[in-house]
Amino acid sequence: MDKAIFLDNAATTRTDPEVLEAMGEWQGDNFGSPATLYAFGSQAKQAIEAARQHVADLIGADQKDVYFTSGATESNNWAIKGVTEALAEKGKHIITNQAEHHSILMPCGYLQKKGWEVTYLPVDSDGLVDPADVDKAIREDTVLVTMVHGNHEIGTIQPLAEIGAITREKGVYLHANAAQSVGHIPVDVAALSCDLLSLSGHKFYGPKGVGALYIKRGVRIVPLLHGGGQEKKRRAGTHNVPGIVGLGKASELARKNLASEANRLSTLRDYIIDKIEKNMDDIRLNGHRTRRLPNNVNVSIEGIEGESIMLSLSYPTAENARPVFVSTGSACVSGTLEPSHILLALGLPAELAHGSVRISLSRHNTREDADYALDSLFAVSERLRSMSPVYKRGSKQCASGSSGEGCDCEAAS
Amino acid sequence: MDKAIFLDNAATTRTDPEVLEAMGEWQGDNFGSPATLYAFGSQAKQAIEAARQHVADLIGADQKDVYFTSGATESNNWAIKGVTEALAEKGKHIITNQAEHHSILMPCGYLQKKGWEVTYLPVDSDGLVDPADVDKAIREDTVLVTMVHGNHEIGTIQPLAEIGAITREKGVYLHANAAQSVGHIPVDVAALSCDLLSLSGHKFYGPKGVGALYIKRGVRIVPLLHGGGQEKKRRAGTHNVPGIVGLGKASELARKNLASEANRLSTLRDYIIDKIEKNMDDIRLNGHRTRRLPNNVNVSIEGIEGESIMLSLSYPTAENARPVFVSTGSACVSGTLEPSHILLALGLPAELAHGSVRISLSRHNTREDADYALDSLFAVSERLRSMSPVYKRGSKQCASGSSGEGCDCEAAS
Amino acid sequence: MYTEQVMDHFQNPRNMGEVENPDGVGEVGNPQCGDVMRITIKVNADERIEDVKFKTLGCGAAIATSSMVTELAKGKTLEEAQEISKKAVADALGGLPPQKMHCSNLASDGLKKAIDDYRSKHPVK
Amino acid sequence: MYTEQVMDHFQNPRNMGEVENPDGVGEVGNPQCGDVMRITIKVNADERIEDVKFKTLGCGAAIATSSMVTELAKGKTLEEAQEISKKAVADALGGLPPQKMHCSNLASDGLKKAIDDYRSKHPVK
Ligand SMILES: Cc1ncc(COP(=O)(O)O)c(C=O)c1O
Ligand SMILES: Cc1ncc(COP(=O)(O)O)c(C=O)c1O
Repeated sequence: MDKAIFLDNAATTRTDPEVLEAMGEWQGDNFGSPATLYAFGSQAKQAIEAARQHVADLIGADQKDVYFTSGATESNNWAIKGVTEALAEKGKHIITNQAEHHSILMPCGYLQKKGWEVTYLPVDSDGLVDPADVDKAIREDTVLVTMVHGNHEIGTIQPLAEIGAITREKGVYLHANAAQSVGHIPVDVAALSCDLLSLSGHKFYGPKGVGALYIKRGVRIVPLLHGGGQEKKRRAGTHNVPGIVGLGKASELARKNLASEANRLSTLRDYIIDKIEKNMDDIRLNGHRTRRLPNNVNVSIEGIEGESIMLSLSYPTAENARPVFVSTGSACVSGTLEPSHILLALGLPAELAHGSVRISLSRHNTREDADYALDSLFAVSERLRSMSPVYKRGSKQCASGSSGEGCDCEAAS
Repeated sequence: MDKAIFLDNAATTRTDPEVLEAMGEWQGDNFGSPATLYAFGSQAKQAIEAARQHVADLIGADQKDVYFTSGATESNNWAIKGVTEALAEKGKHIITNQAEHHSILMPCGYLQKKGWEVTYLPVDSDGLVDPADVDKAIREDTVLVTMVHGNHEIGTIQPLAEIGAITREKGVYLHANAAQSVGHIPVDVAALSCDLLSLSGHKFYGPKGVGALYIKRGVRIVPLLHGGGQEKKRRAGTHNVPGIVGLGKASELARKNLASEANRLSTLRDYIIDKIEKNMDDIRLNGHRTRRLPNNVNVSIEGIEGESIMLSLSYPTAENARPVFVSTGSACVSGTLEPSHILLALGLPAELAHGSVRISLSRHNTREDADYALDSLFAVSERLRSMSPVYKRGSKQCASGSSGEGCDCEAAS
Repeated sequence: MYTEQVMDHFQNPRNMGEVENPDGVGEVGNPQCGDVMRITIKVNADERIEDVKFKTLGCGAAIATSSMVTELAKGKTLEEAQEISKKAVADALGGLPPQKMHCSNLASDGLKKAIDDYRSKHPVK
Repeated sequence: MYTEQVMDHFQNPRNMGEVENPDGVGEVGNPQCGDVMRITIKVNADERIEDVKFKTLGCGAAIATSSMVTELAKGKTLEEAQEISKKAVADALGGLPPQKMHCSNLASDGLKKAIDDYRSKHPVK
């Protein structure tokens, strides 16, 4: 198989070899647990504290405020459930938006079942939340605003600093889900005025299964994992020393390369968007054109469906020998019958959501890779459009209307 | 430094080189996420399902009933909080025992604050729960019995099969915390009649930061981590593919070597206990002599304190060039002012709890290691006893009475 | 997740396109669901399917099942073709992932619709 | 977690044992807490501590602070020795972990008790 081109880095990134190397030491002779007292364990403890410092430095935090978790999903669950439980006396209302990640929406839905009220703010056609809407939505009984920083699907970066200024003034906690932004764009907990912030190692060349929650000193939060005294009794469980060391190393590397890499990827991203817009008819860029993660491109391609695009790209053929890996918001890969709720939140008709392709770049992707992948994308789209019973060039048929009507294909089948 | 002798394997074990090798593949070219559709991701998916099968085989479960988590702490929290929440309508009473691990006791304490009633059954002087006590404690509104299988501190193995027969008959769920037993003694979810079972990879030569919860088909439980659709929508979060593959490999290896290794370690354990009893005065074996994990030895040594024993052993000297790593139930390492609640639950006076030493063996420890470590232990104990203002050989002073009175050294200081 | 046969029919679809001057046309699905299939048939004097083609918007399973149903239908009498079930199509492809069994396996419905369309224009004498 | 000085005093305690025919004895702590210290002193005519020894049951910090307090006290007048604070002992050891500062650093209390004991037997004329 010719070298694959991996353009699904918003799902997960390849662990950096330097990260793996740093982890290796703690998987060998130095396997001891940091909770123990002997020399062995105290080396592990030092390694963990060094990693904590690296993570803290990457997000402008005090290292005492960084707590290790198993990933952003745990961090998000902890932030939402932990704060609401700690502040239940104050009120039972929280605020988020319609274009959030499932690891935010599902805990919110869970709270609703338990009697909490959740306001899901709308986003505009670029995916932006209006800070004024946050302001209006905050009530006496609001205890938490949780907002994604960089959207994983459409790349839109929320105006978190502005939202943070509002929540700070009104005395409501702000939780930022920064799983996609940390390590890719500057993230500073002070500049964002956030009280809690989630991140995940494998989203920026660190290991899978490890993440962190920043909890500003003084923030009231109940633990999600009760047990041993680890993490100052706030998050129990034997430390995943290699994973934590890996997250620390990834944070260190990210911080070092952040500006240059963000710059390089933004340029590559814009090159890709340009080239798609020049070479294809009847497509739509999803997400904000400039307030956008450096590594995210998301387009809807009229008249065809995302899974078949993704699948075609991933299987090498005589013309396209290199497999290309992307993702899509089509229902066919969501595991539900609905296309991406994020694309629908932008106001897209379901057809266009089904026909979306997300290209997410990494530090390993070159312009040559992008050119190859785009040629494949153009060829594949052309082929699939030739098979489509609904596509007519320039007709914009799919873009017109019918949004709002649900899909009842299950009932129909 | 001469080769250290690690005898704290109940805290954590060294990841097996074969496990590390199996993980390596998924940290390199095959880093793709299993939730995705393309070839890449589906290989990861297959690897995860193969690992699930290995874990299931190790505990006699259907592979569909095995859910991956970040470790036993998460599994225990999930089992206790998830079941009680799902069954809150039925009743608000659960049962456990006084000698549990903190990852059981703390979630129980948390539930008590939220209005649940928890019965903490006593244990006898060997640490055993009486199944008849379980029977008596079950009420109309009991929804869960949670019992450790093998005790991490004193090694006592609870009569879970007998308890399981009772819970099964009464229609109450049984959760087994098998973090210490899985991979070390035969564990069979059917034989134990348990409905849920927790395990942790790093306790049997697998990686840290990964574990599993067995949930028998049909058991009602609310998720702890809400979010993406992973693990049949019961446990969200990007799969820690290398970790899960490592857990699978560790399970495969454990199953292959279980009988021979359990046999070898039980013999070594008994050799150690014998030798301590022959060579030292005024000591007490903690935990049941035979119904005991193959790798656990726990003794209290009168007149001296555990941290200083542990510390002395871990620092090489002219006479003892090889550092020896053990643990203790002394308050000085518990992070609280209280000695091990487990030793106190046996009825030990605080003095003897402070003076306890746990030796926990692994597949890497030889009889030569044990002999070396014991010689060090004898020398260190002799030295510390010579420094002790309270120790008088044969006086049994510490063993007599005074149990029940708390320590108020903080107030006194 | 897809079998080799599915991938083969997806990558190299048989009978893709539209029959000229079709005797029957069947369209099923809905762009909002992400699946639309259009089956066109040519029927000969013996009421056999002489030619059949498909055009499909949809996922891998949708395209592969469309391709397969045309293969299965070709040369069959209308009566035989009408009996081609979703399961038969899936079996011929070596199986489909469970979640694809229904939603993306509408091709046999499309064929039936095309046959119905033919029948409505050629009522039995 | 312990400094090198702590480890040195723990591994090579100075003045371990009991002064023969002590002029003052101080015992502090409680076996239930895991810490007992017994300080014995020999006081000369100038009210200087001529000799001082300790016996200690306890953790690393307890033993090291006991050893250090005897070092600090030796040769001092009773008045000077009485002023030796927990903090002075900890500082002389290069610091102690916070959770050890109080519970296991009773040695200066033990010394004070031994001095009190001496004083109670040798009231000021
Ligand atoms: C009996 C027992 N239960 C649960 C745990 C928790 O496991 P982990 O720290 O891997 O989450 C441990 C080990 O710490 C244990 O010994
Ligand atoms: C925006 C966002 N939040 C949270 C997560 C959850 O991260 P993880 O799967 O590592 O727990 C992800 C990735 O899956 C994400 O993209």
